[in-house]
Amino acid sequence: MPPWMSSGLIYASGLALTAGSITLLYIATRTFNFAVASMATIGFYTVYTGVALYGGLPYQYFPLALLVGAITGVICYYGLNRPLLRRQAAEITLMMSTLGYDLVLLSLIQMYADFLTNTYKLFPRRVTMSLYDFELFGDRAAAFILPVIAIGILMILHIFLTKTKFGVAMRATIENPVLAGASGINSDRVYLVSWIISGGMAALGGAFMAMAMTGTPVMGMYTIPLMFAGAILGGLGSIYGGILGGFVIGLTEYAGVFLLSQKFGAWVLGYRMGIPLFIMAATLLIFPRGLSGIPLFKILKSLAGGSLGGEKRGVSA
Amino acid sequence: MKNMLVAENVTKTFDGLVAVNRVNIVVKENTFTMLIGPNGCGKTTLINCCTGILKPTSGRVLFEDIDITGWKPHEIYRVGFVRSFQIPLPFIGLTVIDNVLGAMRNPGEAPFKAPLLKKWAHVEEENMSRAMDILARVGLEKHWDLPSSALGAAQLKMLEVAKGLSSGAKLIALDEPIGGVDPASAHEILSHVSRLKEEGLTFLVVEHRIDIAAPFADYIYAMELGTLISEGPPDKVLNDPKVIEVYLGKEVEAC
Amino acid sequence: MLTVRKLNAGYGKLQVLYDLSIEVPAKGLTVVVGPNGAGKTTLLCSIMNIAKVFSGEILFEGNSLIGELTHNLAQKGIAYVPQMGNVFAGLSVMDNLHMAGYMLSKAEADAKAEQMTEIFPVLKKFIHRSAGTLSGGERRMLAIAMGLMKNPKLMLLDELSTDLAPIIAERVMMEVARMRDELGITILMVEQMAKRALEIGDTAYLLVSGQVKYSGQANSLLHEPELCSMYLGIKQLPGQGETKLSVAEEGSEGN
Amino acid sequence: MSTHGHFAEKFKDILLGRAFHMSLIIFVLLAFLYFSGGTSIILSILIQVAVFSIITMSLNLEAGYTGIPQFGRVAAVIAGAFAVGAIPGRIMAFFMSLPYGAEYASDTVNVKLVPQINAVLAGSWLLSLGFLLMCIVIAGAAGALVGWLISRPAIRLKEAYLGISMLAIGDFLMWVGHNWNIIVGGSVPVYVPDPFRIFGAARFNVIVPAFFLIAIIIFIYLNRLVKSPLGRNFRMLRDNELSASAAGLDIVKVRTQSLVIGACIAAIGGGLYVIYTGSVAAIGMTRLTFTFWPWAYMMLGAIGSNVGVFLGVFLLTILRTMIIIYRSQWFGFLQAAGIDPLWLEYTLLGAVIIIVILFLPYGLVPEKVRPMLPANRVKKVISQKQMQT
Repeated sequence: MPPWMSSGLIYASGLALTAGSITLLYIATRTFNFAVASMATIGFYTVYTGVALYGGLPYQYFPLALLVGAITGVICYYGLNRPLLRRQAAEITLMMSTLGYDLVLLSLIQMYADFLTNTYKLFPRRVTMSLYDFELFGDRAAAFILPVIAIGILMILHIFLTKTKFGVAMRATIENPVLAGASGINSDRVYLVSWIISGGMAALGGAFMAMAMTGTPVMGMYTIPLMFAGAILGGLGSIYGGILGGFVIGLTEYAGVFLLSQKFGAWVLGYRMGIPLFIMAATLLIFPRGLSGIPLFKILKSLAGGSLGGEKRGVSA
Repeated sequence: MKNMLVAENVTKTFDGLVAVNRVNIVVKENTFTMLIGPNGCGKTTLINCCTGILKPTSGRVLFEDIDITGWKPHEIYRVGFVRSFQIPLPFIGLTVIDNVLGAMRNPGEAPFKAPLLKKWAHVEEENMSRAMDILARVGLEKHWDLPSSALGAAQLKMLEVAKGLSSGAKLIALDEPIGGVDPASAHEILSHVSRLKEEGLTFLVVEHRIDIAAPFADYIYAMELGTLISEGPPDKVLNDPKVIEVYLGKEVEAC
Repeated sequence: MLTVRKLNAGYGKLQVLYDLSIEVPAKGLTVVVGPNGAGKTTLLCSIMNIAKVFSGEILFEGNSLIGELTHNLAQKGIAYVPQMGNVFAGLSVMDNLHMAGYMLSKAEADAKAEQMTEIFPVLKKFIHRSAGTLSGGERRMLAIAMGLMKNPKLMLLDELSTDLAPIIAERVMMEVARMRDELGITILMVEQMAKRALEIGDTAYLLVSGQVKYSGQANSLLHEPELCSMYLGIKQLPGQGETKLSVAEEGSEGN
Repeated sequence: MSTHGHFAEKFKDILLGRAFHMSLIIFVLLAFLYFSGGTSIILSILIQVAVFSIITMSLNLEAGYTGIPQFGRVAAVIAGAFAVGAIPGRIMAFFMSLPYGAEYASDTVNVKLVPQINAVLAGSWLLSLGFLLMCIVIAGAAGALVGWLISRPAIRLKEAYLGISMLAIGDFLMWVGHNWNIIVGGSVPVYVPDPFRIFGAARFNVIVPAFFLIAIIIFIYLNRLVKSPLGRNFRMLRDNELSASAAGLDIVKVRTQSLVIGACIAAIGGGLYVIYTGSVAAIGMTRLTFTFWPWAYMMLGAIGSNVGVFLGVFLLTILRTMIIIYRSQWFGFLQAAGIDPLWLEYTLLGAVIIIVILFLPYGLVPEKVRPMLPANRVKKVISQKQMQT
């Protein structure tokens, strides 16, 4: 595998999870979660702390990252999101509130990085996680493992949402909160679980992305536009769309930069962020509601069977 | 009487679903024309097509013989055709009088004139004086300086009418002006409207509380499932078996 | 079983119901009829805490329901079948039934779902299709099945006959009557197909413009010739002479 | 009512108003800082207040009055900062027959060029003043251009989509500046010629009142703007787009007007900021500093009230400064663990946003709903009406 492709796959898998996390939370609670940025960074630092202090492979700490991410999600739900949802706050207010939470988390991350530096004499502000990886088929193992994990998570999520009672109840609530309530489904619990899953996915996504890029306290902060780009590209209508959108954005960033720099020279590297943002802008200009506005995507979706969320929330209401 | 509004074969489909199907209506000048029909029969969609909120899939809309099909709402507003909304949408961050003034034009809307009070104050004063007259006509003159968020439901409905009047509109489309208003206020609202009609305005009113509204109407169109099923003066339409069927179900014989 | 007293309710600022009082006796079928926009659906929505209750009392088995979260109401044994949005379009028919029986155990839900597919064979045919692909009538059947899944003490049915072919509507009505007779479920039904509903109902209320205009025996209400005119809101139908307003007053006193 | 009673009433209103209480708190805090830290602290607070109140007022115009989710405030600030970093110096260089092309921004050349320009500027009052005005005009023009460009795609998007797109544009501009050396030197900051060099050591003491003056002019301008039919159009758009359109507003035009005016002002703020710091580092133009902080200032002060914005900027800037000054005294326990208490600035920022959203949804000094015309003119019209009836 050429290096751009292996890095691209790793990075894209991470971006897919974070974009999926944003999408899931948006369709469940109408909240554009800015805090995904810091949740992703927290996921990275959880894994980094594990390998740096206790040794082993990054992969063993992934479940821990999931857990920590889920906890940050739960805190945000109870402390911030639930009161606002009850108040039926506007979309922009919900979004701003997660921004506030994100900044608080960011300050804690920065302090934690200081703490690691000072107490354990580590260098947590420029981390190359791929150093802790092992080699597989003459390449970085992460390039094979992470996409598999991402797909695995997607499948688990799919099974959860289609085969378990609570998962189906989640889809039901997301589609029609009124009817779900009338059926006795506690929407509070559905939103809580959405935050748990979405927090976990965001943290894991961050841990993935750090395997391809330099891990820093502000890595989430820098990549959040790309995460949003992925979610918006996916149309914010279905969680599978979000994951696909994130993956496309991540891979085109690496592939695009590689191809363009071969053609035009290394200066292109500096504008790597422009490529995914350009894709997002172009998509939005043609389809103001993202990929799900494209008929082709609708066809794919109907082929894939009933997907999470449907096209419109409360179509029937 | 000349025709104010003519809708010819207006059709509107949403993703293959036909909401309005080849509907023809004519609103004559200085009438109170009513559009009735059960929920979801396409009344509001038709009004939306006429006022530019939606674009009709096919058909033509003429206002005073000008083809206004597919125009934007603010362009249709400019030729003298305005509408109110079923759920009042006041500008909650503005006072009652500013809600009305907002529908009047003023040189102070240009960015370079706006900071210069002298350039627009005299026009604003004239407008305000006109706005007070309009508020008096709809019975809101005492509340002119309240934030519009402080008004009650019936007052908000009248504010919608006032907004329509302030533009100097010739035809005002009212979407359920008495929906959600208690019967006493509903009578008051409709008497205000019919007084305004005497003054020369034309009204196209969508309403399904026909028990209260029908006595005020000059002409009624009845719709069901996106098509017109009856039209004529109130007596005729309300006794039309097809209309009674729609409103009562199949059991006309029972009565 | 269910008592509503002096209820004022609506959405946001819009008030739809005015001082409305109704009584739903246990194990009976109470029918609420009335023209479009009378507030029938809003009544059910206020009971389920979906609409906003401004003032008044709602008592279920002696306990107040005001402010109870919707999902707790379901757990108390109140099932609600809305007129619109009554199925989960993105879920399969089977999942819809299971969601409706969310509070039942797995075995109970399976058995109940089995029973439903026997009552409505059409559901069996489409059991793994997503509900969004069903036709209007099939959706309605599913919605009713979903209501029955809940083993409710009190069932709130909103306009069951909408979208149904007359024959099926008839069957659905019989099914409702059977639910009352055999299962002893208390039912509050809002219905447009007034004749059939009143024939099978025990108690009836006529709602006009958010107020009770008539209450009493369902059958006797059916034999009131005024019903027709009340529905259409015409004070005088030709050839009918004067309206007996006294009847309406009697009715409201009867509450 | 007698005139005397009227004034007493008004005075009482002011005394009981939140704005007055906030001003008192600010005054007390400033006095405290002055006695414990001296003039330089006060001046550095004031300069930040001047610059950021300009940026935040522009945000308030777009977000507070027009309801646009402007999460890309930094884009316009960048436009102003880059324009001031790139253009006026080059114009000076051109007239002084110095290199003004791509090489102007290269680090080795720029470091020698700017002192030469400064020397010329320091020699002439007129030239310095002209240079300052030129900077402001260029910054404003660049901002207006960027605002207009952003408004083109922006008119099609709604709510959060619009917010995210603007945020992405802001980030992208920062990366362009960081990588494209010939604008403002890329990763190496370029110096900005200093129109205040003429004051020598007293430079700082002059910048503060000068910038404050500019901020006050903008404050007056914006207050007049929002108290005009145009301001009413903005508010109509904010309150309800559909209804505004049905009331005859061309919403595309009104939105564009707000975005262009707002961007123009924000860019002037950006331009002043780089004049004050003396250099432009593209990487320093982050959305944290120039989008999120202004949002916090605005939300704390009040969405839709420029007085509130001013007080919000003041209060938070003081708190930020206090964290910096007293970090070792108050947060010694953090320092003991090797943690830099400066990160508390982020905590403060995040906490302010959260607290305001949860407990003060309308900010400390909420917008007052009043007619657009000045009160005395309104009174005249109304009393005329009452006489008629």
